[in-house]
Amino acid sequence: MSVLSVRNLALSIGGTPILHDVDLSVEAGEILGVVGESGSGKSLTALSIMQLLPRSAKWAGEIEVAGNSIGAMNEKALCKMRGRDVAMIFQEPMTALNPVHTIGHQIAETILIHNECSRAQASERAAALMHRVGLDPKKISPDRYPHELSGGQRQRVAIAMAIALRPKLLIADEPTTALDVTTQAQILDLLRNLVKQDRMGMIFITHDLAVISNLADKIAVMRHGEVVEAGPTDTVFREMRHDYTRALFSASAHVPKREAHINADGEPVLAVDEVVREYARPRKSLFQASRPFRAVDSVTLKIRPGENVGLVGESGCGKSTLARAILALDRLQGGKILLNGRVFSQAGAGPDMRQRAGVQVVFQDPYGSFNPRHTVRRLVAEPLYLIENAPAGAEREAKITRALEEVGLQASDADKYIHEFSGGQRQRIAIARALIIEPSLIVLDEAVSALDVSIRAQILDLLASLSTRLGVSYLFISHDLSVVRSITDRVMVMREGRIVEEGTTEEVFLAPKHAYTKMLIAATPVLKAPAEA
Amino acid sequence: MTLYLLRRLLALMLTLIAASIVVFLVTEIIPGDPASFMMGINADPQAVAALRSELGLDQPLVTRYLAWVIGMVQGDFGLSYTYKVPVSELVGDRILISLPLTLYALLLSTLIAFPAGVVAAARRNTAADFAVIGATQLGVAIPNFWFAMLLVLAFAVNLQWFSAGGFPGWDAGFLEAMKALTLPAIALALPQASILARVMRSSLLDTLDEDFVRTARAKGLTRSQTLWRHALRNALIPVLTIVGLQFSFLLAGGIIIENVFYLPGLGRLVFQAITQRDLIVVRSVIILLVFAVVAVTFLVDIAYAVADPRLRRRAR
Amino acid sequence: MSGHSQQETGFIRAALGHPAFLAGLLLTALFVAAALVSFVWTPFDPEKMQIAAKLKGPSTEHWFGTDHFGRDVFSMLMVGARVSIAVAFVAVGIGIGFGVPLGLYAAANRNSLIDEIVMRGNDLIFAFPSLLLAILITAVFGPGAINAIIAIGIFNIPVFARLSRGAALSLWTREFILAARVAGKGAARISVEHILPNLMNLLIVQGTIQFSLAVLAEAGLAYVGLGAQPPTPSWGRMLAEAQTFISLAPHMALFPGLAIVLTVLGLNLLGDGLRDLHDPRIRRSRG
Amino acid sequence: MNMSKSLAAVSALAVALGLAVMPAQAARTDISVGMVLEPPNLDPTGGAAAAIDEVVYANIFQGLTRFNSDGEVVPDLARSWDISEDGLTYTFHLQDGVTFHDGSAFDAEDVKFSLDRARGENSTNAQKALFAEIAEVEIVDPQTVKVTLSEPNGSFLFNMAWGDAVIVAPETADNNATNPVGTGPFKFGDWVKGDHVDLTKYADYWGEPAKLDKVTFKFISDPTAAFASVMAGDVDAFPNFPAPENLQQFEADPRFSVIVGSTEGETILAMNNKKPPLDNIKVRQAIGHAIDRQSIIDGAMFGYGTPIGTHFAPHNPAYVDLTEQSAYDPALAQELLKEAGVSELTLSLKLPPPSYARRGGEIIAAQLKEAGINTEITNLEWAQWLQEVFKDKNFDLTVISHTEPLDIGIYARDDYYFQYADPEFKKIMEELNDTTDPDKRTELLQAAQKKIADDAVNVYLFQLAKTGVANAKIEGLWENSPTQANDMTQIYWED
Repeated sequence: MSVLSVRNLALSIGGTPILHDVDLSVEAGEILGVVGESGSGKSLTALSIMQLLPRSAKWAGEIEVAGNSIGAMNEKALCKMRGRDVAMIFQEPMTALNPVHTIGHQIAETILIHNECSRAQASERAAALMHRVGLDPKKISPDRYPHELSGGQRQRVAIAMAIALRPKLLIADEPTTALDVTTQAQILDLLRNLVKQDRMGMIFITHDLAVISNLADKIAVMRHGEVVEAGPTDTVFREMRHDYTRALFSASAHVPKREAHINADGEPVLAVDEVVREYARPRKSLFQASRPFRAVDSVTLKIRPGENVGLVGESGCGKSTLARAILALDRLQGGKILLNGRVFSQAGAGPDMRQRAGVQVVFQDPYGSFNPRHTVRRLVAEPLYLIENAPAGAEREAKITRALEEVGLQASDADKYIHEFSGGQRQRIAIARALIIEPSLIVLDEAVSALDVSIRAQILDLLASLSTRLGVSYLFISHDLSVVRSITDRVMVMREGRIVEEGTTEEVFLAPKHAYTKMLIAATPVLKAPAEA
Repeated sequence: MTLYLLRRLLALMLTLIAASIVVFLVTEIIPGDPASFMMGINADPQAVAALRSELGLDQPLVTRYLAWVIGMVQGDFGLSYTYKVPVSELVGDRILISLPLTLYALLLSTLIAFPAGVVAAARRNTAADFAVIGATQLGVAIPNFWFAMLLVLAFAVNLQWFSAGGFPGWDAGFLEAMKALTLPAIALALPQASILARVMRSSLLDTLDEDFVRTARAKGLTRSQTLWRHALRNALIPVLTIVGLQFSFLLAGGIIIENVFYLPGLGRLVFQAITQRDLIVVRSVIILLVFAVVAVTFLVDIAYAVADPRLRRRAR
Repeated sequence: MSGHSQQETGFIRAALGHPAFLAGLLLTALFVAAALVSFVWTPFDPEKMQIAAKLKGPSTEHWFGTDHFGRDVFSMLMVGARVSIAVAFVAVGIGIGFGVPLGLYAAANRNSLIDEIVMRGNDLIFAFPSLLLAILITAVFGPGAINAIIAIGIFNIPVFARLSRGAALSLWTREFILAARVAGKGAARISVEHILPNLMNLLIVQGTIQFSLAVLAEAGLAYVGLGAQPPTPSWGRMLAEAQTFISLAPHMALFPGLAIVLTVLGLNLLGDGLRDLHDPRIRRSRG
Repeated sequence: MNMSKSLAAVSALAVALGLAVMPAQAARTDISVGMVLEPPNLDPTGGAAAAIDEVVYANIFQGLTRFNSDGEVVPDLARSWDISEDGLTYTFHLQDGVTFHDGSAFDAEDVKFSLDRARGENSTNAQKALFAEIAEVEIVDPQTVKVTLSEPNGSFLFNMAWGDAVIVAPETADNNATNPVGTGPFKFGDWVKGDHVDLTKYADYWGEPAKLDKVTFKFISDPTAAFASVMAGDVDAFPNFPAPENLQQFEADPRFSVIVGSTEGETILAMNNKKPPLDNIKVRQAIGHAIDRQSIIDGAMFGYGTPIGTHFAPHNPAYVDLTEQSAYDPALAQELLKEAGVSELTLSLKLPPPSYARRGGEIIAAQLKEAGINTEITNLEWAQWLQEVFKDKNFDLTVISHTEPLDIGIYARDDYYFQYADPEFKKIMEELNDTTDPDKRTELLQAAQKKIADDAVNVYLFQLAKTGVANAKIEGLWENSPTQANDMTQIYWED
């Protein structure tokens, strides 16, 4: 018997159709991967099964969990079903746990709500569950609060809550997206083993083909609220009958065309010399200051003209702090930073504003990077402020037009406001803004991380072609190793404020020397080429 | 945590010192001489001068400020110019009315606001929600002294259920005393309850939108279980701030209500003291009220830490 | 169609579907209109006494009756609206005029000495019992509308300083501010060019709410005799004067009270409505 | 309508039941008396607040002489007295068997102490001028005191009747502010600050004992609350009821009696006689003719009050009615202004807190406006008024009631706030001080009244009425108010 069978599911919210004709089924012990880009309806499919839809939602079709039709259940029966028959894990471990209850309490709650066992028994079982998800109750006390745990540990707590009653079906909605790769690998292992041991069915929702290709028994590809292709993982990857599946696959594995054009003899565009960035830590006593936290610890690096350099590392390693230091947004506590051979900023002094035009930046968030109240013209032209005799009138207009056209937009877009553009278009505008004063270096801080794979492929192409044509250097900061690999000439690996390994991209990826680099590469899920599958 | 508390205590002291200087200077530049006020319009200038020196008003500014502050630190708030009794005694009498009145009003407003806010949030966009929203909008808009007048008209003049004001004293029995405080407490509580209910509602709505509420629902908790076990405690944090603010507001803000119901409370004491230029009373009571405000803020901060474990180790 | 006007038509459409906002707008407009019309016309001269016709209840001649001097209550209310609105407007203006620059400056210089001074100064003002300090201020400078404005205005400064500092602090971490800094702009320029325009919605909403609070505060001050001086009518003083007549001529207390309630209600509904309409979350769920 | 009818029916029933249930009991011996202002302290020799005398005068403290309800000066602690031919020596014969409330005996020592204390260098007596002519106080024997004056003073016995001249004991004088110890029929009981003062009957009183056992003075400053408290029976009597507008309702109600009498309060529109253009008598006359006294009495006092044309109480036998001299005549007012060459006149009108001033001031402003004189009203607290008007003389017009008895002498004071101090008038006053012959005194007093009316020093509005309300069963309340006092000694409840 299937643990889940969904037939002809249709859903609309406030009258807007969201899902139509969705068919899914999961057998016991089976992992179904649901993959799709943002807005494809994969999360709402999961919430339909849980019946945790917004009030204005209306659904039709047939959903059966362990042979029981959900449409026939009242709220009381649904509450009985949730947590016992079907459980769910969400994406954000930071917010998915109640901050004011202990983790032990939250795990035990699932048991207490459904069973009539005593509080003490529930606590006992909670401790056992923690053990099972890899949290040793001796080291991580059940009396701790969520904020005292790391992201990975919190996700383990969420998993413990979900599997507490050995549900027949487990729905995991992007459970590893917010985690670092090494943590992601551990959590995926954990889930895989739990499903096997308990013979649960699992729906694993993700946007990452690489993750799913290594995990799922079968796959459903979703797009615009429809399942466009479904079947066993091997078959789907081998046959790729639907155009969209193919497009998704090629975008995920996309490597932009680029040629190295490094001027090895030129003055480095960027030279970071023994740079230190420290944060004050909270005082431990009234009379004695705590030792500051060193986010960037004596980092030295150089970028040559035309060179694309990658900087990788897990969250908290100091890569973004380093980026802010290079952009002279924060003061240095040690060392100095040179742009094109001239000092831009150094410890004990503010930035030299004359050098500022040498470096520009593109940030991660395509939504937060722009003042919503300014036109694109004003947004793109903002860095012109740095030029002493800023061009005016027609000349200025020409510069704006050229920058927009350079990134594939039109001159007429200058009159629009930022909310009229999609995420990908916004990232193009951000690049246009960085390009307009022709800097020698652009810092790309997770610049493609928030984009869907197909858009990401386009932006990577754009970046590659701009670099080739304009000879601009990039410092490409990302946690995503495969993206860094596809676009950089040289790569540096950062950990705990220090650069632990550095080399040409191919060297580092093919023959990592540092143990940490090896671990990172091993943990990164790789999308198998269809031929191998 | 201890360090955090120490720092807050230090800030509290600084606020008090700054406040004492401000209060002293403001009362210093008030036109009108306490001695001439006490002696009236036919007073003999010699007698006024004698009274001024008796009250210590002929001392230099700094000396008087220091004498006042040092006295307060030692628990001596000085002698009222007009009443000729220690200020602490006056304040002690009055606070036995103002404090119970404040707590009574706070209790009423909490008892009204909590259920109203919770019901409105739990049944968002239903008739119950709209009724609460409408009532609170009206409650916030009604000036409390006008509401007090209407209460007197209805319950004291027409129905004669309560007396129009005054306070029989706690000696007259607890029930009698509470009866005298009931109308004033209602008048004070209505606008506060409205504010509190609105904060409660919106805070709860925000919390109900949080991810962990969805997690709780996915575990199999019913809507109301989720509300009581998960949302409420998180929603309480902004509500606590408001309750804290209301306490200090009510303690000092009862002046008008105390006047309407002629309750001999702290607010009326200062009000009278200002008109009588009994500056020492004005100063000491205002400092006391400022102290109450900062102390309550301090307590609310501690309450935060109890309600939210994330703040227990907060350093700032 | 340009983006701006699209945004505006969207706003108007949303506004038309928000009855509370419309009610607030209507009430506010009503009182502003009454205040404006009173400059050119009132049914009677609000200062004209007719001792013989005192304490008359509402009639077709005197719509809201007459007061203890035989003055026309309706005319007095119209002129009183002028006082209430003017006092509240200027007081909130003082709050915004001083508070917002202070808040922006403190946010731009986060954790500096200036920031500390501004914030502690705010705490200090907040710690004072406001009505008492207002009474003290008027005791120092004498009663009158101007001093009521100052007293109310002072307490509005920390409200706006805190609000704009808090909002500006979160804006300062936004990437578009970082981009402006990368474009070489200084703190002052960024504050004016980027922070302030993005605070506008917030300021308008809070301004409306403070406005309603200022109307209440003015009424309270006038009630204890510290507002505009006679013969200029003022709602709060009308209530105070009506108090001893409450069993004799309840209309004297009823109408000024209602005027205050409806004005404050209107402003609050307007403020809440503006907040709803500017909050994309709520707007979406309504649309 | 139905509602109120049924309410009336219910309350009528309640009254009937109440009467039926209430046993025939003896008359009550306690009373609760409402007062607008709370006394700041209870020492009448150390402060000017009228509220002090309203609690303690004749009840707790007594002087050598006292005022009775008609304003006459009668013997009190001094049984009788002899005055020397030259009017310089007063020999007082004291009452026997008088004790202070702390049990100590009263004798000549106490009189000497009290008078010396009041006139001494460090005296904080607000009316120190009352004792100015005393040269020496001698103890003849324990029951006799001889007071020698430096110059004759026709009003010395009158002065000794003031509350500021009461006799206190040396041992307790310093604590009288909070724990007054006197010789009167009531002793101090309890004071709940902000609410009430209790007095209880003093068992060892030397004279005719009081009929009441307990008197409670309740302080209710808010007129609405005052009304409600009388209506609700929380207060049995309110001798100076603050809201004349409500008296009609009490008059219509058989449970209450309204007592309307006269006070010593000449309510005037005082003018700053030295400040241009008010230094011009024509301007002052114009202001006088612009004001309609009856309208003010009707509008501000709801008809309670007697118009006056000079600074003198109408109930005094020496009073001359001079109201016609400054009768309401707006046309004449405008003409006088024209003669004075004044146009576009704007004057400040500073008003102290009492409602006669606030309301009266608003009406005056409206009347002056009709005559073409603009005013700017500022409502002041007492302390501000004392500073700005009384001390700094920074005003044009103000409304105030002068409540001290027989106080026409203030017009002779140099530097007094309305800045008159006319030499001729001063001469009349000096003569009056030297005169003891009653007819001659009357003549001089009338001359003085005419003089200030002729000079239009101030605008004399009306004599403040004493409007009291009390439970209809209370007897013995003072009708008039010759001094600020609530004499409780003669009060009793009817059965």
